[in-house]
Amino acid sequence: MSAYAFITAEKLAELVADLMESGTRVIAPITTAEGRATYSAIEDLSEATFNQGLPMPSLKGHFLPPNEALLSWRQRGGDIELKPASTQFAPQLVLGARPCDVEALQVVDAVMNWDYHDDLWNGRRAASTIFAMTCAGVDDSCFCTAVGSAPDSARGADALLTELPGGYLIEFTSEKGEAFLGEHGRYFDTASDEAVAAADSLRAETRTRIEQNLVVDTARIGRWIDGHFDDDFWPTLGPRCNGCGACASVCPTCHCFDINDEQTGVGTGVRRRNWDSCQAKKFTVHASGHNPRGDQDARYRQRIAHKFYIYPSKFGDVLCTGCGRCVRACPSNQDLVEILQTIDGLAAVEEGGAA
Amino acid sequence: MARIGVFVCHCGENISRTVDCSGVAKALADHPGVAVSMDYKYMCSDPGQNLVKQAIEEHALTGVVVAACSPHMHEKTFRRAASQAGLNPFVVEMANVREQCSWVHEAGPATDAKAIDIVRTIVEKVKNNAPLETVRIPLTKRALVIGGGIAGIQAALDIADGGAEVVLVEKEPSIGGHMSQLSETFPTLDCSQCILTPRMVEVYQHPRITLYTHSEIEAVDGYIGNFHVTVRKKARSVDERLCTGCGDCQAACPNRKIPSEFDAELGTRPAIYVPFPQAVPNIPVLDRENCTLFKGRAKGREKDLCGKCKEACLRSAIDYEQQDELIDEKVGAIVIATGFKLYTIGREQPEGLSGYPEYNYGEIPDVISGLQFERLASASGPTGGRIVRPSDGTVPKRVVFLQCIGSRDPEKGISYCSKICCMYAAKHTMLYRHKVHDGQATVFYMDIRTAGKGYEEFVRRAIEEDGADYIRGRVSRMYRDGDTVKVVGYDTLAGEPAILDADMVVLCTAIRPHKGNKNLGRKLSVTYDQYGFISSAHPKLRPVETTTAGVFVAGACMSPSDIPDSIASASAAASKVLGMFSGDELEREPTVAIVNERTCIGCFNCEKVCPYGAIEHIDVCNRDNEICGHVARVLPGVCQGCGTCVATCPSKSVELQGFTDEQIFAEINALLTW
Amino acid sequence: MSEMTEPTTEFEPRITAFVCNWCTYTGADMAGTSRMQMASNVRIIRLPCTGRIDALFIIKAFERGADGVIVSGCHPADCHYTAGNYHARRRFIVFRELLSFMGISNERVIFSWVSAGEGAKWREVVNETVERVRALGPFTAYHELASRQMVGGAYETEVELPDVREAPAEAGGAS
Amino acid sequence: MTELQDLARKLLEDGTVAVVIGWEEGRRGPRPVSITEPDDTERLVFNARCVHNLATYLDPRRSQVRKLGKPAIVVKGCDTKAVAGLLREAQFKREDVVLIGMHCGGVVTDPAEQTEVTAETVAPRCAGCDVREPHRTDYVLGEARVEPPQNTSIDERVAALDAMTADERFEYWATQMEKCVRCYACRQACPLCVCDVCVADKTVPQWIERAPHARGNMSWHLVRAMHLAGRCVGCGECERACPMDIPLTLLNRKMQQVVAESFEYHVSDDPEVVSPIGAFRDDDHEDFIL
Repeated sequence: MSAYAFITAEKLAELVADLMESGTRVIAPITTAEGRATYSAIEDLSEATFNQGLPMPSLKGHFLPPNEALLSWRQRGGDIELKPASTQFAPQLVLGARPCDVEALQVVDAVMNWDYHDDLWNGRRAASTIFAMTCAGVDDSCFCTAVGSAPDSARGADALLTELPGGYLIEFTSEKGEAFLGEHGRYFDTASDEAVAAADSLRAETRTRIEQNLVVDTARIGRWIDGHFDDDFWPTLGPRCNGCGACASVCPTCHCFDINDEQTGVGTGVRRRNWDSCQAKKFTVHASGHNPRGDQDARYRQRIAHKFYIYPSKFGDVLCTGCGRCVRACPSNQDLVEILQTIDGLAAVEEGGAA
Repeated sequence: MARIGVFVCHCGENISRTVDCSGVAKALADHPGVAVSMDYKYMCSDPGQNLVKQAIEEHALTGVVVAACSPHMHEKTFRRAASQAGLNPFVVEMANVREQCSWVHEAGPATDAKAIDIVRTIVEKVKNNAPLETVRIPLTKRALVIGGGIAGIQAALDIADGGAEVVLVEKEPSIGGHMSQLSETFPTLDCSQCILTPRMVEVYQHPRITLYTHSEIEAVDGYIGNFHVTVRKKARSVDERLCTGCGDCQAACPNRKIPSEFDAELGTRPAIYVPFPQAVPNIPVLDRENCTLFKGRAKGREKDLCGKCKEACLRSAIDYEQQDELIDEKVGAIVIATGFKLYTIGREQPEGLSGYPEYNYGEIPDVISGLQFERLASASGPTGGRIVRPSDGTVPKRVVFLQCIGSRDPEKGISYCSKICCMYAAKHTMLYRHKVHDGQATVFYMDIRTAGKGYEEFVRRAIEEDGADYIRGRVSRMYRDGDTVKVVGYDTLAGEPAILDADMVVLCTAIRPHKGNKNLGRKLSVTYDQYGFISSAHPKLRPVETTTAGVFVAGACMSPSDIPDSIASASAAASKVLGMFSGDELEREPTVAIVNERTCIGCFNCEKVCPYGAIEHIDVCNRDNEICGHVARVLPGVCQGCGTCVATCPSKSVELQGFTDEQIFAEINALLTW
Repeated sequence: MSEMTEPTTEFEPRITAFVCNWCTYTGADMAGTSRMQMASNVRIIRLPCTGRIDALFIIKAFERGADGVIVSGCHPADCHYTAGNYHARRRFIVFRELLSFMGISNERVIFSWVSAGEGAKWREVVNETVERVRALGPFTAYHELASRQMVGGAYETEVELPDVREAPAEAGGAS
Repeated sequence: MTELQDLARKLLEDGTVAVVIGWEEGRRGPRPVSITEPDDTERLVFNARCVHNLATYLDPRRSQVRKLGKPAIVVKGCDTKAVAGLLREAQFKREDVVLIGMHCGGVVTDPAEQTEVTAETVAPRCAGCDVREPHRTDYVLGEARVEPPQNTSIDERVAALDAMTADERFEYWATQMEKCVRCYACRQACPLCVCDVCVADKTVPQWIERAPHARGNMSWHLVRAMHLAGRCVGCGECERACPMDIPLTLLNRKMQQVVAESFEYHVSDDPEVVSPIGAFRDDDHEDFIL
């Protein structure tokens, strides 16, 4: 299921304008006045800055906001009145997201629909159409290809755009995408073979470039972690870690949150969920005061183990799409690229395979 | 779940005239956690209190809010009532709708809304009030008095007579202090020794007073009711148990030219000496700095150069090898009565003070200090009470007294009035005139301050009956002019220079705190002022208490004071001590701070801000019982409940009971509800 | 406001006062004993000492939409606890500069020393603060920041929050 | 460099310390490293890209570091001010740590992108540095360096904010506070933020709303600035750590200015110098008090 089309920059601008006219919100990477790249709602396509700087944080916040009200309550006499948050969302189009960010949504879908179906997450997912854009790569901390993704992956997206002279080659990759094409066909031209070929060569070139950053066997890494809970390797990472949540907040796949009640007055309040991080000391503290992850050695191990062993064991995908944001954001320069390389090397030695 | 009772008082019409009391009660009935809400004409009346008591029982209330007057008015009343009904008194609070609402606003919806807000706020607070119990701390009924001057003597005797044991520590070899150096005392001109000596003997013989002379406070630990004091008993070189005070050793000492401290250096004493004949105890002390034997030892002589006192002592009481002794004492209260020292005019001035080089004190032998004049006038003094010039032993016919030497002179570093100089200068002119009938006394003064019973009359007598000449003005310079002293001053009333020839000049020098006060203050966590005088806990309301609970203060170590004032403050301090000792334990209000030792990080910023020294360090041990850190703990007996530590603690690890963060949060939450 | 009262056209500021027990609270009592009429917009929270006042109290008050805050205690040298007001003064020297730097006008935070005998001064502080804050207008900007976050800001779920600002008046409908 | 490596080797070999905390080269510039084996000491480096304030690793509650044993720590002069701050607040005893001071010629702002100290790259905190030679360390290594160019941008930015109206400033900060996601990288990187339970993590009562909306965030940053007033050493680690580029040093710098003007206090590398926190003077100014 794959349909190519071509859209000129002008037509894309028109499309965006018309969508907004009809009440669709459009999210795209922008560059703020301070010069930071970030994903934001736009009012005109000219605000969008595709492939210019890696948006911080990832796209995640548009599906799992840093804080989200779940319900409000009000106590009257002996009764407590609850008002849950609405799970109905207006349609939105995410345009030009990095494939690593888009794939992350699909990876996280699994946990959001496992034992509990998260209506807020699902509501936003259902209301969204996502057009990823072939990534030109950022720097040597990109490693999507090492964890099963790619700069041109369309996984999780309804379409993949590739920027070409004069416009974009667009490949519709889902039913929702094809329906979109059906509905908005008038903006699109047929893709020429040259355009498809040009895009293919561009995509191949980027893939090759990113592959040079890191090549590991994630399955082997998972096996090694499984057998090395108490390995001496972990305490080489813990001491450096500050125990902040910078990595988790910028990560497209980290999805932990904390639920917290806030009083707004006598007998009234709001229950919110807020991003949380397993690197925070308080994350696992029990009511008794005991903390099963007593120090950063244990907490950092948890981060790696969850992403590369626990999550894939349960849901198949590794909980990482190789965006490298954690590497860039870490104040102490903790380096996931290097960590994966090291574990892969250790695993190779142990399993007798090639490093 | 909270079950709060709300009781709205009309206070006759004081509240109900402007506030719709039944409306307030009705409004609160719907408030979450309120079990019962009612209004009544006079809540503080017996029937009103009974309403509260009944409601506590009927509704099993967990808290009570009385919406009435200020807590300063009736909080105690209703806490007592609740207590009688079996409720902890600390879950009862007043909502002040009278002083702060009905009396300051006109009737209307805004006033009603405010009244409701006030009550809601207190209801929310009370929901978070914890039942508190009175803090009880053990008590050692034994007091330490530091300083054996007249204030220390008075305090020690009062406490001991009141039935408690006293440890009296005096730095000098004898008790008595400055008062023992005085000739006569104003305004009665009775002999200082005559009234002081019996009291000194009384101290010595009192069965409940332990006296340590020639001793100092080495260290103080602990807190109110439970102080541990280490006293350093300095080596006297005389075995007190053997000495009979016969004086043979003094007579035998060959080194007799040491200036006598007691005689303000106008006389001399030997190296082994009793400071004055009536000294208590009458046991000599060997001044090792001036002793030939010890000077020889200090220079490394192997053979002792002297030993005459030891030879002379028939009781073999002299012990050259005696060492300082450290004595531990446990006491429940401490009285600081360290007295004062005098401004050391003309010599090197410590602590940034500047002296009076223009007066040539020390250069001109006939320029003397007030204390030196006391010794000249004293029958027990170096001249046997004859007033003569130190330079040639002749009787001075013209004596000039200068007041305010150092005092009230910010330039010299002292802004305060020394209080006693006006009176003793007048006394000196009288003593002088009584002994030198044809002599002329002249006083340079800034102002005459004579507040005190019989004081003004006393000064008038000096002027009118004893002919003292008072000149308002200051002296700018003094120099030697042959046999006389030229005094160059200015008479500000006459508006002309006043240049006098004097045979002797007496400088009334300022009273200053002892250098050791600051050190002692630090040992006791007691604050002192910019000059080094010990500060009271409150200058008006708690004049003889200090910032450290259980530590009191008496006499001139607080501020310049004369003998009656010193004795009054000493008796006041003693009565405070006896009051403290009246029970078997100490009871303290439970509204004190407590530290959550689990979250305290031991930064001790709380200790820095605590005005009372109520924070102690405690060790934290790991599972292997090794010390792995320190955290703060509040001594409930010392804490006064200001809460400054609470606001300072970065990790919110201190709580002030009665005003916890949860209570205040609840109040803000109630006031500013969305 | 309740249905029974006419909605007032003039803005009535909500002012929270944090005062010490020994001086200002007693001073406010004295204003009452002397029947000094004053604006009714100020709500007092009684604390033992200004030393107990944490910057958090003031932050929370503004967060909750207080239009102004008064902090008041004993004059220097008069502190019941000898030094709490000195520590408070130093704390607020710093804190008011911080608030101002964050864009919260110092006009909205009033510090004063009011002794137990200064009922008249308390009235002045109250009336002047009310007038000053009334002129400044409401301060809801801080409170409303809750609806702002960058990531997904526009997707903030608008939970229909109960508007309890009306609740006290409603509860007081009996008046 | 060998001087540092040799000293570290010696300290580990003779058992003076069990771990040396310093910098090693990483892919994105030097990064903190804990060396416990003498043979690993050759990884240690020191250069203008060593920006981290390693004093933060002395936090007694970092058990993963404490369990390694007695530390030696490589410090720049400015880092020693943080050590002094921790000593002032009794977090450990001076004899419990060996300080290896490095002569410093300034550091760059962004070690991932910059290598040499130039007028463009020099970190703002290096302006007016009075500790390019550390004073209170056990060792001082390296050559005395020349003074780096001065970067006064922080003071200029503070002044620019001061020049705005209150409402403009509020909007400026509101926009900044929107970005905060409460990852607490600022707090965790700060060498002086050593509370076991931060006030922001307390929920009873919840003074600081946990939610990372601009309101909770503003309250959090107000409290953080307040808690650091008179304590902040100006290392700028909070801002460097912030993944959202919130200009946190402006708040701390403003507080430094206020503390300097009001209390004549400048943060010192001498732990005996009394901090203005917990102190007062009878004549502290009170022109703002009615």
